Amino acid sequence: MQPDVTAITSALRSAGLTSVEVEQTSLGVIVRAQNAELLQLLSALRDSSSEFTFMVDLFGVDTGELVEITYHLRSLSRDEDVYVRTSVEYDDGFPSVWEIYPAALMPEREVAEMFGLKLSGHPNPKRLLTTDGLEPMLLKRVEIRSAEEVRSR
Amino acid sequence: MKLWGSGLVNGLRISMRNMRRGPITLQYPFEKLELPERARWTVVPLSDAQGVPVCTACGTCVKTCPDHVLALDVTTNEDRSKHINHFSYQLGACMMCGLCVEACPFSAIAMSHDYELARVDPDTLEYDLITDTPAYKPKREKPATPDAPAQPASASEGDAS
Amino acid sequence: MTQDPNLTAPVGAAVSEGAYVPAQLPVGLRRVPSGVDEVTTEHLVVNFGPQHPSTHGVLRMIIEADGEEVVGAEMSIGYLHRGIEKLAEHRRYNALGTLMDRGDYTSGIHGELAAAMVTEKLLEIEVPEKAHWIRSLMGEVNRIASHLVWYGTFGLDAGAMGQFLYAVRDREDLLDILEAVSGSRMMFNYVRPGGVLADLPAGIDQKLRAFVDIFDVHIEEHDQLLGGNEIFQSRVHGVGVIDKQTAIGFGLTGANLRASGVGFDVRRDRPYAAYEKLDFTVPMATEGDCWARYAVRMEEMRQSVRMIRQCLDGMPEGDFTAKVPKVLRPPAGEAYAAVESPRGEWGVHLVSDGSDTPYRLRYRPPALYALQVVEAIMPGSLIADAIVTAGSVDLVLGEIDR
Amino acid sequence: MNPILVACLRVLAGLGLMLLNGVVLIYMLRKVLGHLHVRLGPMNVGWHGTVQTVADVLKLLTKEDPTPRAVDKALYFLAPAVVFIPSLAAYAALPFSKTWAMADLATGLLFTFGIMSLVPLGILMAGWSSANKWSLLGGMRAVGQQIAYEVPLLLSALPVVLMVGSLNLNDIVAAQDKLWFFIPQFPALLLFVVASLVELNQTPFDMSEAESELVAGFSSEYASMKFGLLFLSEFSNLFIMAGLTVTLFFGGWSLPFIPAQIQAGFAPIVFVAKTYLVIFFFMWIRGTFPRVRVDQLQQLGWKVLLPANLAWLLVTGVAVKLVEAVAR
Repeated sequence: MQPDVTAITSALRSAGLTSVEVEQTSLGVIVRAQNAELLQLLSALRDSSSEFTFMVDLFGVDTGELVEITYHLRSLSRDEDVYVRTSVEYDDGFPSVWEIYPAALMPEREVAEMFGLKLSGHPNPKRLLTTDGLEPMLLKRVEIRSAEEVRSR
Repeated sequence: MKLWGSGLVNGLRISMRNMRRGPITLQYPFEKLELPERARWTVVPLSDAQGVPVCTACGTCVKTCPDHVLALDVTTNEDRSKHINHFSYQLGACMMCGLCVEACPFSAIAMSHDYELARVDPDTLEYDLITDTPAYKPKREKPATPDAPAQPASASEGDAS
Repeated sequence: MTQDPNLTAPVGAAVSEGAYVPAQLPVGLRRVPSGVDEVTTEHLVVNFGPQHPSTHGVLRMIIEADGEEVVGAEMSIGYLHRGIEKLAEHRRYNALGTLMDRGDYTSGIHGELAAAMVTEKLLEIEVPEKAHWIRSLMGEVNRIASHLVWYGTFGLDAGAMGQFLYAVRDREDLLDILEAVSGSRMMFNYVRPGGVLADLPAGIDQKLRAFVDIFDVHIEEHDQLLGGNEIFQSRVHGVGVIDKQTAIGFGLTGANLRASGVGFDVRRDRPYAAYEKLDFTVPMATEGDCWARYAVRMEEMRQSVRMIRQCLDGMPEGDFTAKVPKVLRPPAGEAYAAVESPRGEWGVHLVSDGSDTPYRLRYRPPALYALQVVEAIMPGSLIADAIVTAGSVDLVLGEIDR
Repeated sequence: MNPILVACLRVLAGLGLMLLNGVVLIYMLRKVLGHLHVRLGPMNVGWHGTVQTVADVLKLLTKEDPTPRAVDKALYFLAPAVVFIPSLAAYAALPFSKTWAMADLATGLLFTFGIMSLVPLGILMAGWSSANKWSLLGGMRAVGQQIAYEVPLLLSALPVVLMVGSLNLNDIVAAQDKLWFFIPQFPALLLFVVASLVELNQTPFDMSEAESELVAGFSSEYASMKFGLLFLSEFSNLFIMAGLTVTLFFGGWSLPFIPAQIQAGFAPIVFVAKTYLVIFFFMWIRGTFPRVRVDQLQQLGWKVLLPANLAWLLVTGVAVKLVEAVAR
C-alpha cells in the first residue's frame, strides 16, 4: 500500500530531480513537485523500478491561495500508491501529462475547466463538462446557491 | 465443438420457456404493488391521539435537510412557547432521503407511502405540512443529541453558506 | 459456460508491464478533407446522442465515418453534469450518500460505501462487524443488479431485445429486496458513516435465498441466450480489443481491466467491508475484447451469488452501526478510500478542514476512464462495432458527468 | 360480368385484405413480443387490447404531417407509394385456395419475386430524399442487403420449382398433396427462411432500421400516414413472404389426410392459419436474436448462402432426373 519514502527519494534523485520533496502524510506518500519539472518527475516515477504505470486519478483542490493538483499514481506490480502534488497560481497554466499517462486526458480538461486554469500540450483542450462562459465552479470563491436563495426561487 | 446454430436453437428454446412462465408485470393503475415498510416517499407530519401535530418546532429537520426543502416559520410567544405559522415543504425538490425523519428527535414527521405524486399544477408542489398550530410540548425536555442542539446558531450558519 | 481456472486473476496484483506509449493522437476527429482518396469521397460526421437509442444515458459520440467505417471519434460529455463535487462541499458528512447515489445511479450502495469509508477513515470510527457484513451483502446484491443493467443494454446494443427484459425481470426482484432493506429502489441512502441505516428487515433472508436459488438457473439462461448465440459471438469476438498496456495506461479498473489481463480487484487486494472473510475468485480474461468483458462480468455475477450465500450464512450478531454523533466534524486532513463498484475502482478523495462539511470531495469515476479508452480504440472499427464497444465497457453517464 | 369491374373488385379485396392484415399483424407483433418478454402487451383498449392497433391507425391518420425543410420533396412524397404499391401488388398471385387468388398467373412465383424486388427502390428513395444521415445510411444498407439477397432467395425457391416443373403457385400446392416439400427440401427451406428474413428487414437482419445504430433508418423523417404506409408495407411483406414459405414448403392451403372436397370449404382459413404460424416464428426470432453486422450480412449472402443454394440446386436437379429415370 505505502511505498518506501527513501526508495522513492533515491530513485528521483538518481533521475536528476534533486529538489523534489517526498513526505509521508496520513494520506500516503506525497511527492511535491514544481510545475516546471512535473513531466520529468512523472516519467521518472513511471519508469522507475517501482513501476508507477497506472494513474488512478487526477484532481485539483483550491487551497484558498492557489490550486493544488494531485496526481494519484499506482504501481500494480508492487501494489503501492503515491501522490504527486504540484501547485498552480490562479489563472495560470499547467502542463498536460497525457503522453506519460493517457488516463489524464479527460480529468485534465476537467481540472482546467473547473479551476479556470490553462492547459498546455493537450491534444483537445476543450471544456469537458460545462458550457462556455460559466465560472470555474470548484473555486472556493464561486458560491452555489444558498438555502435562502433556494427558498426564494 | 458444438454445431453452428445450436446456440440459436437453444436461444429460441429459452425465450419460449420464458414466454411460458407468464407475464410478471402489473397493470399499474388497476393493480398496485404493496410497498415494503421502509419505503420512503413524501414527508408527512405525525399527530398524537387527539390529532394534534407533535412537532415541537425545534428545527432539527430544517437544518438537516440537504436540499433545504423544509422551512419553519415560527413565532415565539412571551412565555417562550412556540407557535408554528407555517411548516412548509417543497415536494418538487424533495429527494426522499429520509434524513429529516431520522434527525427528528420527537418522531414528529415520517416518510409516507404516498407515491402517486404527479401534479397538474406545479404550485401544488410546495405546501404546508403544518399551518398555524401551537408547537407541541414534549413530555420530557431533553436534548436530542449531544451535538446538534447544543450549537444551533453555528450549525445554521454553516448551512446558509 | 463453465469457468476456466486459467481465467482467474492471480492473488496479489502481480503485473509487471511496460508503459503504454501512444502511437499517435488517440483523440479527436481526423477531419479529413474530401477528395483525399482516389475516389472523391466525403466523411460523414454523425452525432450519436445525446438523444439516441443506443447511447447509455446522455453520452454524445461524435463519429466521423467513412461509409460504415469509423475514422475518428470524440466523446462529448457533460449533459448530465450536476456539480456533485461542488454540492458535496455544502453537505454534511452523513448526507454525502445522497449525492453518491446520484453519481452512479445503478450502484448507489458502492458510492455510499466509499463516502462512508472515507469519513470513517478521517474520524477513525470502528465499524461493528455486522455492519461490515451487511455492507458486503448489499454491495453484492447491488452489483448483480448493476451488472444486469449492463447485460441487458449490451444486448440491446447488439440488437437483441428479449434478454433485456429477462435481465430487468431479475433486477426487479433485486430492487424489491433493496427497497425492503433501504427504503428506496435506486437512491438508497443506506450506508452511513459508522455502519448502516438500519438492520436487515425480518424475512429478507428467505427472500434473498429464494432469489439466489432462482438466479442460479436464470444466470445460465442469460448466458446461453446471449453468450451462446452464434450471432452475438460473431459480433463480440475480437471486437474492441484493449490490450494490457492500453488498459493500464488509460487507467481502466474493474472488469474492464481484468478482461485485459490485469488482475487487480479492490475487494481482494485492498479488502474493505467483510471481503477478507469471504471466499470468492476474481475472474479474469486475457483477450481484452468485448467477449472477454462479457465473460468476466457474467462470471462476476456468479461470484456475487456465491458471496451473497456466504454473507447470509455468516451474518454475525451485533450492532448494525457504531455510536456516531449526529453532526460529524472530522479533524482536518485528507483521506482516500476506494471500493470495487460494478464499473471499477470507485475512489473518494476527501479533504477536510474540520468543519461539518467537506472542504473538497473528489470522486474517481471509473466509467470516465473507460470512456476515454473507447474514444481511443474506436477509430478503425465499423459503426456497429463502435456501438458494441461502447456498450461493453459499461458506461453510466451519471457517474461520468457527476 | 364486366371483367374490368371484376378486376377492380379484386384489387379492392386485396387492398382490404392488406389493411386488415396490417392491423392484425401489428396487434399480433405486440402481443407475441410482449409475451416473449414476460409482459402483456396492449391490454386496455378493447378486450385484451384488440382495438389498440385500430386506435393507433386512427392516430396516425389524424396526426400532423410535417415535412422537413431540406427534403427532396418529389422523392420524399413518392417513396411511401413506391414501397406500398409493390407489396400490395404482390398479393395478386398468393393462392388462398384453389380458386381464391386475385390472379392465377402461370408465372406466379416469378411475378411475386419480381414485384417484391421493387421495394428496395422505394426504400432508397426514402433514405436519400430525407436529407438525414441516419436515413441515408439506413437506405444504403437496405438496398445493399436486399439486392444481395435477391439471388439467394430466388435460388432457394428454384429446387421446389424443379420438383414441380411449374412456376404457378397453385400447381406447386397441388404437387404437395402427398408430401409437403419441407421434408425433401429442408435445406432449401432453411435457406429460404434466412433469405426472406433479410428481404423483410427482420431481426437478425434489420440493418436498415437498426435502432441501436441508425435510430429508425430510412423512415426516420417520416411521420403520420406516410410513416404508416412504410410500416404497413413492411407487415404486408411479412405476410407475403410467410405465405410464400407456406406455399412452397408447407402445402399451401392443403391439409394431409383430409379429402379434397371437405378441404375446399375452409382452404383459405388453413392457408392463413399456416401463414400466421410462420409469422409467429419470424416474430419469435425477432424477440430472441441479436443483429448481425453489415459486413457479416454480406459475407453470409455471397460466401455462404449463394454457394449453398447452388449446391442444393445441383443435388435436387440430379435427384429429380434420377427419379424420372427410375420411374421411366
